[in-house]
Amino acid sequence: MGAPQDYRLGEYLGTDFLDVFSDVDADDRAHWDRAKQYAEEIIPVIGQAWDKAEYPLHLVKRMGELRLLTDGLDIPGLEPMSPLAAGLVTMEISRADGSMGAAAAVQGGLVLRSLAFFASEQQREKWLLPIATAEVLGSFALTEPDHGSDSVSLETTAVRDGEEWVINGHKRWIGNGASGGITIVWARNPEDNQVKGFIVDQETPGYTGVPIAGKGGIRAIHQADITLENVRVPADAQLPGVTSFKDVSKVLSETRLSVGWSALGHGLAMFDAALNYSKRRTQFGQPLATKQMVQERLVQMLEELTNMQLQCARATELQAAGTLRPQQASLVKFHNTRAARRIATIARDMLAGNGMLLENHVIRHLLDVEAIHTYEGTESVQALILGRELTGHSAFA
Amino acid sequence: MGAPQDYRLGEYLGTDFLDVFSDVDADDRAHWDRAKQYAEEIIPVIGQAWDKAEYPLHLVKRMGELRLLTDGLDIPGLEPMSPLAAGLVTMEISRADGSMGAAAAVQGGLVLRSLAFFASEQQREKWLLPIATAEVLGSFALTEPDHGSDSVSLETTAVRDGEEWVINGHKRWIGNGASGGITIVWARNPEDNQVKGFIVDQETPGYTGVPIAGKGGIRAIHQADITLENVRVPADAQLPGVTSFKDVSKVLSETRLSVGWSALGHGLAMFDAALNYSKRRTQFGQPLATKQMVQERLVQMLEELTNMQLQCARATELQAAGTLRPQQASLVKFHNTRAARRIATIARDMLAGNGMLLENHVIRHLLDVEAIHTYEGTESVQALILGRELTGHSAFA
Amino acid sequence: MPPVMRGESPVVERQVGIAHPEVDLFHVEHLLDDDERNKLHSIREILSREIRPAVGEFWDREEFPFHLLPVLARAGLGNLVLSGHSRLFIGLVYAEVARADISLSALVGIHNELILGLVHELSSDQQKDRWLEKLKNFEAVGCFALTEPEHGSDIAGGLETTAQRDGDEWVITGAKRWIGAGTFADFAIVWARDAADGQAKAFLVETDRPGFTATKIERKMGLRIMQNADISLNGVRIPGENLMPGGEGFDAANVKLRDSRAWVGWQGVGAQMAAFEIARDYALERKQFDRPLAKFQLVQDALSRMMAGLSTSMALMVRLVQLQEDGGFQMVHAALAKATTTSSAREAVSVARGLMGGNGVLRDYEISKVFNDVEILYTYEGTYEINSLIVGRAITGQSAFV
Amino acid sequence: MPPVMRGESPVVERQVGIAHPEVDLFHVEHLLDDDERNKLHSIREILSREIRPAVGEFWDREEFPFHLLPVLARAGLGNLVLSGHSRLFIGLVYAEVARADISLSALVGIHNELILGLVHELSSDQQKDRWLEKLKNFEAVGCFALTEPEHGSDIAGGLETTAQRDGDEWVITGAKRWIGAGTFADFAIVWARDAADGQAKAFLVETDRPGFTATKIERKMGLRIMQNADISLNGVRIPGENLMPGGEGFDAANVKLRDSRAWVGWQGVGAQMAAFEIARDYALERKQFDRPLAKFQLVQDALSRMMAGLSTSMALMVRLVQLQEDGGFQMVHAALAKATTTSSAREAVSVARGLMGGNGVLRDYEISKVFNDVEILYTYEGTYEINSLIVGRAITGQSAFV
Repeated sequence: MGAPQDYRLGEYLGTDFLDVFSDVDADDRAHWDRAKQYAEEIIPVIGQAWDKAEYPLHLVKRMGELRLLTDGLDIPGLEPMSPLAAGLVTMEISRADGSMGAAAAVQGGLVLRSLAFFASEQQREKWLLPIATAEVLGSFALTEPDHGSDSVSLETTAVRDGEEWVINGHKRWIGNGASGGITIVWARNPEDNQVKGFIVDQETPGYTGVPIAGKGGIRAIHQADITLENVRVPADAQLPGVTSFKDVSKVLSETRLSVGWSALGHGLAMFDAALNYSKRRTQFGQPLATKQMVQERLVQMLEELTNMQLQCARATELQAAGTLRPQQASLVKFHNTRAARRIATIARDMLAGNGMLLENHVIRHLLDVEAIHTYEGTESVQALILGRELTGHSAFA
Repeated sequence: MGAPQDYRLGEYLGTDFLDVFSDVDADDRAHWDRAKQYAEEIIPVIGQAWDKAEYPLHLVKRMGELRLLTDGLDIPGLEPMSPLAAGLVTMEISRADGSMGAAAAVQGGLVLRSLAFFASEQQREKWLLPIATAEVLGSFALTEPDHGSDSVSLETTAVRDGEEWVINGHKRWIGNGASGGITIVWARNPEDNQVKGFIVDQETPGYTGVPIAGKGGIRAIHQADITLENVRVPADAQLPGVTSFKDVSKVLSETRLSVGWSALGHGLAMFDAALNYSKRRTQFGQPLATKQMVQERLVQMLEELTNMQLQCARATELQAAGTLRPQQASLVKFHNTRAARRIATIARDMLAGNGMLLENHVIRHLLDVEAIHTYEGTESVQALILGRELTGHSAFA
Repeated sequence: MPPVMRGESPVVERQVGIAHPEVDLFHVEHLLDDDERNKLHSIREILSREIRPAVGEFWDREEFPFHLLPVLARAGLGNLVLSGHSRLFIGLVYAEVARADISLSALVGIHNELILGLVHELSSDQQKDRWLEKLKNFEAVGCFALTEPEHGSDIAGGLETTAQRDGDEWVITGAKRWIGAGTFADFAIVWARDAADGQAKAFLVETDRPGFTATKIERKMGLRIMQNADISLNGVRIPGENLMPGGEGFDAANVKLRDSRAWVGWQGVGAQMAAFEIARDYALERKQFDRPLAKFQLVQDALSRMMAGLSTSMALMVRLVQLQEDGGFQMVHAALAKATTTSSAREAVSVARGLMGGNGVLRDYEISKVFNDVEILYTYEGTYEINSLIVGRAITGQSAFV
Repeated sequence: MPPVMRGESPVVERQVGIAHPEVDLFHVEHLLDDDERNKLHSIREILSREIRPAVGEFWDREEFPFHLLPVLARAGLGNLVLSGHSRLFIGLVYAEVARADISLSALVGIHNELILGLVHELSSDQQKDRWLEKLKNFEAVGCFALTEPEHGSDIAGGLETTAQRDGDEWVITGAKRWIGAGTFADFAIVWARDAADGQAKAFLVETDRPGFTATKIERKMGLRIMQNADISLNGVRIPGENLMPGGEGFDAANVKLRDSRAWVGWQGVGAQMAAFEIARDYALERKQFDRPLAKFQLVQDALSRMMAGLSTSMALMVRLVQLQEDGGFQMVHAALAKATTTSSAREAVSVARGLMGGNGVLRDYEISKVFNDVEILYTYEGTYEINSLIVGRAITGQSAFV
């Protein structure tokens, strides 16, 4: 009799059955190791924040301290990071937690990248380092309430008024959108009908961000509903490098692959948890791992996990070679979130009732995967994007 | 009104969405191209042989002529072939036809390899080239009627009698076992209880090989039931390099990965066929490819196909580096034949009634995949082999 | 090991300790009255002794076993729908025929659901006199010629075969494809568009009329016993009375297609019965690592999934026949049931075959034949996709076919 | 968009052209007599108006809505099994409760299938007088304390809680885990091993006795309304009459566990009803590329698959209740049905959530709650694996648990 057993399901096994990452070089491994260190730090505490839907800002800042947020971008003053290292870092953060994964994706993937691509020299000097180190939190305000997948039809407007821009509109699902930092706001200028980007201080009058309540996944990051009501920003808040929506697409396209890496991280966490559980939980006097049906399910998960690793590795090679096409990244993203979902259903079930408790991690990852599974559109829409590429026919409408 | 439409489903598209084989070097590509040429030659004719369960020996010899049978082995007098090239060759042959794939696997994969590993100098000189070029057909007689997956318990015996060996027993499922060439017979010597290998001329008295009738897959290769009744072979017919069953295992283990490549070839054939069909078949006045459900199914197949390509590519890299573990090859084999099965069910269905006709290729590949799916044991047994590796627990019995 | 070509499970019967040796785990046949249940048993007996062991070689050679038609007739299978039996009885009989052989069950199903019904309901008295009794005894066989080469499921919109009135006669020209029993049928019910009013109409066309040619579709890997034909109608002349008067437009065809889709649902059940018993027999007979396969958890899991698919399919069909008798039966029910039981059958044969290893591809083990036949079940009378969109339309009010 | 927190489909009702707005596509409720069908409708009405809209916030906070117990009682849910109703009626009511809220349906199911039945059948007259009427009105609640921390499905072999006879009393010591309603129940039916004869026996233990401690299991991501407890029994003394006399050995428990497994089968049906209607409403309301999602082929395919799972699950449960009433009902039927309907429910919620995109993870859209709750359905009363092996044993005669 006593307290329920602690199965230590967060223990790192680092499963890599096909040695996909066995020959990672020393530079990349250094980044990877820092990310693993971060994972070890937060795994014991993040479930609590997730449970209460609290956003642990200190854990975001900690990613900045550990230089985990540059996502492969060359930021003056910081050590360079290859696409592979960036992927491995993303994988490890999500292996620890999807909310922190989302925070890194916003801070490094979207905001830092927007600045690196489109900011003026002055803007770069002012913002690159603070964003890369998470001294300032950044957010990326593109999605609108009525536009999920077809985000090209932005309704938020930016109108020039003398030396200022006046911005009006609504944004939804914006990570870090109510965290006291800056927001990159994407808005359409009615005069030339083109999309432009603006660096908006969240303290600016007219800017209101309210965290969305009642989320069933990635609960440990606040995503905001944002209202922009006559928000006035100076002319030099505009990102000079942006000329149309194509520039936004470029940012999204560059970060798409990292969703695949995140899914891989979740898959790895759940697989390792299930394998740990199968060895430590006994039934009928023997470890679960001695049961045929349990072994078969572990192998099914292993197949999925291995495929995810291979997809990430190959796409990242192409990325490093500069030949990755956006549709290839889409395939990896589509495949990996689906595969993670399949791993999740098996792993959760293998833990039976214990699988429903946050202390055992798997259910948190399962629910976080649900959140990233429909990034950039429902599964159907994503399938049709790939289907168009394959067949040459558009079947959306 | 007129003849039913020819949808030209054998047309080569060479789908490789993630550019897995885009950087194959020139040497490897030369082998690959010869294999593609072979595929183009046999695709129009092989269905007929399959239908009638006839074994077209000239098409096997043609593989020899085109130097497609060396399976990556270094054969004196023939150009070398890397593991990657060997894999691509295997893929292309199976893309054309699974029976010829099986013939190549027996001739090159098993027989040539057994000779290359275990034969005496004299035996090598006599047999290597004729086997590699298919001037002589070879077969590999291991499996017995009552021993599928647990082939370690061989019942066939070889007893020494003066300067001869006397062999007795039954073998089953032996490709090329009744084709007039030689058979590598594996038998147990009751004296030392060890397994030994013998080169047996199929004309030897007491050797009877009867093709198994009524096969539902790989019908265009004869697989024989073999009876060995006091078959006498000279002492120098014994393979001197074989000391125990472990040596047989080594051959099997080295060829396991090529089953994964074969499955990939089948998957590629069926995917390309389905994609061709979707573009050429109209329904409600539009190509099938314009339909959402069709696109979604194509994308599902694409995912599977891409995973198969990645698994083969990575495992072959490890093989080339000399670090491939047998269990890793098992995973690739397990995954790829399962994935090919999933592609098969989707592709066959997409062709509706036309999918049931041999002229449209897909049903032949589907049935051939059924045959290779349970090479080396049923799916359950294969899962338990991997499960043992993962968990450290044996759950077979 | 002997071939497993039969309709019973002697292996199972020999075993002790199997609480449920029969395939009807939820005892559906107990819903029949005693008379029908006994009749079902005797039909099962005939099928398992006289049909199932005899069909394999014909399947292999793509030939039709004409000598078995009298056996089917003796079992009463030539006249199920006009016999006054309950829909549940008829359905369970369809399942039993499919369990014995899917090709013959296609013949029996088309014969009863399409041919017999249409001749009874729509043809002239003269035609009825000529054909009806012969049909009931399988002395005559008809075929149903609707599908055309370039039109599968979109046939309603795409009928290219034409019928031209010429005095007292009709002249029919066109092509039909995949017509079951088309090579040996005595007549065909041909659907053609009346050149005058553009309406689709049904015609009874005797197959010995000049201009009628049927060519067997060869190298078909499933339902190899069923002879499917390419039919060419080259200005075939038939008397005016051969127009089936009630058969104008597609309404009549749609009612029949709804019923025949339900029959395919029963075939899906029968295929699962066959797959399950073949796999279980094998699992009990075959030893690996010195114990029967049936003792493997993974094999039990596989058998258990097959049994779940079979049981749910049967339960659904039971509810469907109740609706057929209560009048609440609609196309949506048939479409859902057909898609469901046949996709369940597809999973079952795939699992069964995998479980049987290399033997699973040998025709001697029968699963190979069932496996191939099920592919066609899954496809004909509307592919999974088409049936899914029929259900989708009924439950959303939106049409998404095009 | 307003939260979708209700038991009806006003969206669907507003649409024209939907041939089947109801979720019961195969009209199962027509198998009830008029009286029971009317009663079912009025229970559905209460659940959809008073329960379903009220539970979300409690689920969110992991709290139990005690004020809803009188509503459940008013709907007659405190006394289903002793009321003389048909098994089909009771089953459809279970489904309706699950459609409204799966936690409360767990309470209702355990209450009826385990507690009420056991007290009625096994306890002393004195205990019956004390509890039975209160239970029927939910003025009292019991809990069923069988599972132990280190023993899930293998509990029969692993009962570690002991009962020691001491004069006129029993002294019970041990630990129980996952006990539903354990935090607020008035008594627990505790299973313990008699130290004298080693037999498992059932004891009615009032929860206010010294040594009885129940601790709520926190941070549970499904069935968050249902309060599961870790229970510690530290030398709890109860009078001798609290031994439930018929409850010796596991036979009594097994009968109840069989019945309660069937009830979970109905929960699987109810969960699918909820998932289907939530997804369909969303597909009709939500526009993408300027047309309703419901017009997408892929969305119709998803809805159609959900409907197929729901319809087959219901049909199977209909057959199961018939067996319950005919006396042919066995554990294998319950195991197969439970595993089947809950795995079908699991697929349904996964599809529904995927279809709803980002909104699918918001509690406001309800599918998030159903999704999480279904995970527990799939697991409790035997995981899929355990039920699969129960079926496997019945159809092969081989046990493969160990």
